[in-house]
Amino acid sequence: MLRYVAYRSIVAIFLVWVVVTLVFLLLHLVPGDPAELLLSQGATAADPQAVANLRERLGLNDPLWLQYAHHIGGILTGDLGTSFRDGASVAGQIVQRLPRTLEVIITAALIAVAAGVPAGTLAAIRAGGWVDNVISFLSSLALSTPVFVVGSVVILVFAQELRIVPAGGYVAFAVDPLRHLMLLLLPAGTVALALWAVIARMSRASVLDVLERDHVRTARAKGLSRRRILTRHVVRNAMIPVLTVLGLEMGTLIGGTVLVEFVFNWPGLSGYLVSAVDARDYPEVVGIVMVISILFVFLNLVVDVVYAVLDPRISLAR
Amino acid sequence: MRKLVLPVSIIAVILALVLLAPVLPLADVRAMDIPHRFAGPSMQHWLGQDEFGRDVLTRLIFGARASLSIAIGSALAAAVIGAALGLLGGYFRGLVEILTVRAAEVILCLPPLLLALLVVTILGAGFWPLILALTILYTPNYARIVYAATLQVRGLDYVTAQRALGTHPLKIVLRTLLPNVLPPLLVQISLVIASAIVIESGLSFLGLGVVPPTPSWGLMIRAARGAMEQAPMLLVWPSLALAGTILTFNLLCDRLQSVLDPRAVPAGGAIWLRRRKPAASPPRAVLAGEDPVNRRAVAGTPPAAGPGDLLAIDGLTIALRRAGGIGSGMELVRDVAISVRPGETLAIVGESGSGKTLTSLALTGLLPDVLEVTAGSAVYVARDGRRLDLLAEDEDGHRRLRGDEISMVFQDANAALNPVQRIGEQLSEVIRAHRPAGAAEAGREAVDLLRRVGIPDPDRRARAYPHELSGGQRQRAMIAIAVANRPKLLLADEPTTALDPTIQAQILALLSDLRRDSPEMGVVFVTHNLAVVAEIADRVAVMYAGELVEEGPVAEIFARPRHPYTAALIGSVPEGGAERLVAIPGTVPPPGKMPPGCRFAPRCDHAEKVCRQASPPEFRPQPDRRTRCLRFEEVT
Amino acid sequence: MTLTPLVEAEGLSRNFPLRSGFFGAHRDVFAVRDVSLSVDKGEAVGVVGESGCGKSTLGRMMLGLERPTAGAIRFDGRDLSGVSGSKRRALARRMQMVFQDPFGSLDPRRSVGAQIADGLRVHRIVPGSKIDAEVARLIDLVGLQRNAAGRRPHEFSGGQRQRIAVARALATRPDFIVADEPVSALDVSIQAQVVNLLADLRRDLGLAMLFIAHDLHVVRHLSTRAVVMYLGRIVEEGPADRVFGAPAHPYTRALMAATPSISAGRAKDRDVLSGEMPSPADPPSGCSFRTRCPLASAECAAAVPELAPYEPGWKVRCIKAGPSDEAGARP
Amino acid sequence: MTMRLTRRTFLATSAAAGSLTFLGPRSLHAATNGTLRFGLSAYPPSFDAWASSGTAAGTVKLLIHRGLMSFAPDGSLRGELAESWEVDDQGAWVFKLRDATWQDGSPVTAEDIAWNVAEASKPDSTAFLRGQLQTITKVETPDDTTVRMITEEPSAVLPGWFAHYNMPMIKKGEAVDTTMGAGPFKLDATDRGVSLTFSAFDGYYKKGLPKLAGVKATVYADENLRVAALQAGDIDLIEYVPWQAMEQIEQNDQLKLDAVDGPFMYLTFNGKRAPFDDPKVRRAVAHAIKREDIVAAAFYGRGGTLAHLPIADGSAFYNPDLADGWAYDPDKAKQLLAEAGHPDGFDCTMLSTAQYGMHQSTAEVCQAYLSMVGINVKLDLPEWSTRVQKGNQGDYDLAVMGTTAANNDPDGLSDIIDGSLPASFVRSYGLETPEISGYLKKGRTTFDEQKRKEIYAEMEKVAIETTPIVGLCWRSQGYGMKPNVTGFTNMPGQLTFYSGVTLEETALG
Repeated sequence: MLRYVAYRSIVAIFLVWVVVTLVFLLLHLVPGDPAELLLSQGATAADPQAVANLRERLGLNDPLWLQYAHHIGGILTGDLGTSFRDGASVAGQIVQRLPRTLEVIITAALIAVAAGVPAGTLAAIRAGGWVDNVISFLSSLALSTPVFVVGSVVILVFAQELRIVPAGGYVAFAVDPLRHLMLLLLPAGTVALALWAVIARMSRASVLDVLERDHVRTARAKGLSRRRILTRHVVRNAMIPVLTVLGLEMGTLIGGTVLVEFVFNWPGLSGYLVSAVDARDYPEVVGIVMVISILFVFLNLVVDVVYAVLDPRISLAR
Repeated sequence: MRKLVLPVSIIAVILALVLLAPVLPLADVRAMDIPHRFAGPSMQHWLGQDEFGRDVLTRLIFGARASLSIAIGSALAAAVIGAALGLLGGYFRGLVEILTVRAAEVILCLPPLLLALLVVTILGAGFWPLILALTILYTPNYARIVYAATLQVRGLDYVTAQRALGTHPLKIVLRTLLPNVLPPLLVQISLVIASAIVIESGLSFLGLGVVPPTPSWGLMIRAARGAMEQAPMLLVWPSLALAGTILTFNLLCDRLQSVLDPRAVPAGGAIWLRRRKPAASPPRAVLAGEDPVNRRAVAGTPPAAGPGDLLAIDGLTIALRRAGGIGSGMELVRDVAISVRPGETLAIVGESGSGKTLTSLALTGLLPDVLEVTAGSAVYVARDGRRLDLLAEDEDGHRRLRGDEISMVFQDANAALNPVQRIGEQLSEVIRAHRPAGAAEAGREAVDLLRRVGIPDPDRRARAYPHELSGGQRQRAMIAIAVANRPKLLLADEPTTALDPTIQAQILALLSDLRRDSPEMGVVFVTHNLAVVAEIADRVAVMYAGELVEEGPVAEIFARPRHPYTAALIGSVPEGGAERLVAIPGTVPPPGKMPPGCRFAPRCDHAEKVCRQASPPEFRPQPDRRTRCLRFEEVT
Repeated sequence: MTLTPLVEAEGLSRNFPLRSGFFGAHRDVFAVRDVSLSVDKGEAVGVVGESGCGKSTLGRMMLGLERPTAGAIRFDGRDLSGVSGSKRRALARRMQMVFQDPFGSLDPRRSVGAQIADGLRVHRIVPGSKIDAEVARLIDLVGLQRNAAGRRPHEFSGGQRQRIAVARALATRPDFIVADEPVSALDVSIQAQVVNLLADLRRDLGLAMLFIAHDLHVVRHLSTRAVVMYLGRIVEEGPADRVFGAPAHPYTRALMAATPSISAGRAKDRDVLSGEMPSPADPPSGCSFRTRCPLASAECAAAVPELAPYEPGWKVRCIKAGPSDEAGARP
Repeated sequence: MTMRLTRRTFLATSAAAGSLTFLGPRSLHAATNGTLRFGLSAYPPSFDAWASSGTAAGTVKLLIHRGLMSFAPDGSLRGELAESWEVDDQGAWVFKLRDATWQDGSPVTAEDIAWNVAEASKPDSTAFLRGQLQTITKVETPDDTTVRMITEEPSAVLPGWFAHYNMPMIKKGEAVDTTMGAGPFKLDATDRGVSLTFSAFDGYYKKGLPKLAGVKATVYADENLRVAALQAGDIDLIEYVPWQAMEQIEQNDQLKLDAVDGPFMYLTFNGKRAPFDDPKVRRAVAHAIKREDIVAAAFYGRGGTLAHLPIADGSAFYNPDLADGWAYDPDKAKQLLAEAGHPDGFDCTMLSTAQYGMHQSTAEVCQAYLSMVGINVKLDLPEWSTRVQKGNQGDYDLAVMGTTAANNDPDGLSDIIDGSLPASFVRSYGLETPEISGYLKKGRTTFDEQKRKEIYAEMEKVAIETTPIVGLCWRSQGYGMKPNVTGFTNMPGQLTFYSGVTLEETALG
């Protein structure tokens, strides 16, 4: 197991390096000059001399390989650099933003699992019946409605009309715990919607699969109660692949909650990434992407390890 | 395939609309009519006009062109590239795998939106960059799925057979592997199309989508969101189109899955798990005093069962139940009558499809949901002396008996044990389900049971998972579960079939020991191995094509079979020095195509015209033997 | 016989690396260890042993489908390890395989005729125009109906599929066939059909055959020479009738005792071999059978016994080789 | 395990949600005492005092900083740190400082001011007005409260520079992105990208100001959400009211709207490429577009047509006779095209951006009208950053642009129409406008109001003729607020983004 984790970590480091290099190179291919942009805010004309000055100050006049070397060198010494825009520490910003994104994703995952597993299990038990059809219809609907539509409607109904919740935004937990939770529920609920659909569908398929297995028949042959068969022998076994999918979905969500963050004004990592790309803030983009890919790889590893823990048949030897 | 009609026809309609859009009598997709912006539906504009006064219906249909061609185009492109990477990586492994599948996985580390953002910004927004971005985005998914499927398929014998034939590797990949990884690929394509439509709308929403004035659903939603207060319907139409299309593709995907892999979706889920209202359950058939065996409806000789029987099955018929489906009512087991006395071992022997396993499952109510008992009774004398008709019991009634009075041993212990539960727990579970035992007490008892079935080091084994045990030990554990509550009736379904000879001998010896310990226990032993029958059973019932063809004491039947099928079976065993084995020509007829007369007649050397006319009745050549052959006197 | 054997394996070994712990010692797990075996033209060699004894790995190595870690296979005097690529594929024409699982050995998506024709096309056995006729001939040869060519495998029963697999193997007109448990997945009556077919083919076509099975009865019925394997090694090898008639190795004897028989009637107190085959990752020292052997003594642990000649054409790997003391050796 | 944990956590969360609902809206939306909750459209990309870092940053600067000058709510120039300003007989500007203090308590001195001018005009400075400031050859500080600026030649517009929100004064020696200024509010805390918290500076030099105890500025990047937050009562005041929401806010008696026409939309040309190097073609474009439709479609009727140079009709420099110089006249457009040798029209690309809906909608309407005169336009709608670079590099034929001038003076249009300035996306690329440049220069050095009017009228005449840009429409710029917000004024015309200065007088009623 340790050996496996070590092996995977080495692969992960390599992978992250490839990703960072790729993004670094791609970014320099993207049109738009950070210095020019920074000085053209508010649709004003930038003074070419000022732009040149800023380019020099930001090190953008160095040859690409030198910039890359600086960057990688910085990363290796644990320094993710500072923002082109206001000189804020990239690492500091990520530390501030990441928990907010994780909070949304984890809350969404909890909601999705809490609602999706029972729904999927029910649909499987009633496969072909109307309950199954309704759940299947709802999950398709949840998958097909873009989050920005859901978000807009949620805001319109709950914030503007009913005034039950604030219209998006973010308040730190320490400042106002209740408000923090309310604001969290909006994006988390919206993310959970699509995730719920995925979990429900996976659970349905997985439960159906497990129901066909011989050991469920054995459990019945043992005269166990329905509840015990369902919880211990069906759902528990069926959850193993579902959790794997959940883990992978959460991995893609780490950098993928842009629209939700935008619609609900939730200052997470995805929105930060987009604003950094918009501003061509190279150190920020590279730093964020690096953290996201590390998390992604790490999450994959965790998923594998959890899988091995849940399913004793899987050995992590490699 | 009928399942596909609905989604495919909806998609066909959508595609037809989309393809025919230029020739349909629609308004000009770009013509603005700003004075009438946000006008409601009218005769000219069925769905109203948008923020530039353009016709919403027209833009919806033309929007489908952009949205669908991007989604379908990228899904297909990614499928081709991903499948190629997955196939090559999965078949050749090693370095090729690193260069294909693993390389594609780098993309997964990048946030999808960043990737789309970068591609679209570098290449400029528009149709082709969007397709490229989505293609890159989805390629690793395909590569992964095809890779996994390839790994599964490449180990299969028919791929090895191609290698053995000396076929060129690339040809193997294209001709043998590709078609066989197609089902998951197809399902993935329809999934990806659905997801790509959503992503396209998201990108358009962020301004990374198609370039106006070309409409796309995403662009329409984006524009409408701003004007939500003025004209909410503008948001509704494209959202509906989007949701509807995706719904259709999801439907297609689901249906495709069930068509390509029929095993995946059993009809009706798990009926036994549904809690029925107590009132709906039929009253328990307590048949005290009445002897049900005399109610035999089928004409012919009375069954060979007496009042001393532990179990008397009579007239058991099992049929396919599928409301309105094909083959509904087809009988898989017909009119089977067998009885077991306490302490007796009855072997049911027959080839696959003979109904021997179904017979034993019917007794415990464990038939698959698609099958049901349509006639017959199985009178069982319970511990408390009551006579119960097992076939009339409902799920709860069965549950009280199962694992307690009547227990089962299944063929494949590897599959029959829960892979993620410790052996000890699986054992104490059955104890606690029927007896008021504490966890610790049941745990101790479980260890004792393991010791009793001859598992070495039972303390440690109790904490092991099934996969940590050898095949023989697993089967022993399975037997331990079955005898945990000292059953009166043990149903063993091919318990030694998958085992090696020395292990099989051990398990058979264990069963003998257990019978010696519980002299009152009746055993029904289902097998296809005649030699095993000879070793273990007192009496044997031979089944063929769902019917009981011969029954009687083992020694007598092996010495002188009174049915041509039994005789042929014995002759086909490669023992003794015969140069050629007796091979029964042809195969067992499938359930839907049973011959009208004797079911064995088409393969029987001795069949005559009369055999093919009517199903033969049972004959009793001796008091304790039965045969279902008209000509048993002449041919045996 | 002074002729060179058709296939000859010499000192074949196949191992899989296994590591324990991060810095754990690297060990090899032997699936097959030092097996030498030859098959003459027209000869049927039966290999028996329990699962995990290495018999399937041996079969695949003999066909060159798996690379041995040590040792060499000579086919018609040519070392298989020396040829590769297209030459190796050309050589494949002369050696074919029949698999155990009749459901896994045929491509479910292609017609039976096309799969039989594969071999004909790859090796250009017959001109393109005559392929259909040749396929029909092969289908006829294995006793299937002519119209079988156009159908897909799922339309056939297990026994019929196994016949199709045999037809496919025969298409390239091989000299040597490895049949890996070809009948163990079949029903008794069907099993007899295939056993008869294989016996007929061997007799009529003069094929050399390596027949792998765990059912002693089938092996005894089909083969002229028997090889008994235990934990990767050959423990006994000799003429089938004599090996099974009066086995010299205690394992062969135990195997026979464990095999139930319809003619012996109900067993009362028979010797059941205790325990299970040890893990190949951790084999016992000396004779690998000694942990279960009723005759084992201290000297058995000392060294791996030689596969020593016992009688002409009969070799046994046991220091206590000899006929059973008991009369109970069946059948 | 996992299941149980999940269920428990979920129950806890939903219970929390339930209790919140029970508490009801009042507790959530209660107004904070004396602190104004301000909905910003963007987080300031930087706090660099002198760099052009956008309008949101401008508002923030106007909270924490003060310059020598500013604009009064009526749009007139007024002194801030400078008590008085005048041109002395040598043509130099003399500013008399008032008794003001920095937020650290130290007095604002003439030396501070001189240092500001010197720093911002340094060669490696990134100040927005660096170019202008470099025309100041010398800054003298005869005493602690007097600053004398000497320019190469007399400049009529110099005080306007020092009223710009991108030219606030900071204490000598402070970093250029300091948040310590002489303004009415102190920046207490920031949550980057999320919010900024300000409190009143009690040492502010204007007695009794600021009226607010503090300002809490929260960023709502999504315009719809910004309105929603105002409607939901989460905030008191928002900037950049989206046009589609203006009517709704006006009609809502719980809210009020303060909107002015100020910023404007226009087209720029690539003067280095055919066919837009031909003034006739440019003018044809100007006559081809029906501007009412842009106002209607892109701005929901919130704005006005602009068929001449962006000089507002309330301005002293407005020329009524030129107001319809580029009026919609498709026949004339076709005729001009024919004259220019394009009777059958031509194909070209139009650069705009998909990032801002109004830019995209404007482009779409222009595209529709241009196609009617035979100009087939292909839209290029990259995100904003790419659009900026493409504009700067002249990678387009025709582009949609929207901005404000630096101030209400015609000189504020220099950035947009002066072809002698270096290439920039805000003006036409590579288009020489020698006459216009000459008028602008002349206007700058002319102090007499009447003479300046004449100069700029001549300039506009030339501009209509040569069409360096095409004015399209004014767009309304609005602030939405609760009725109890008083004292906040949306400043007129081009000065709308200076409105932050009135926050010092804002109070919550």
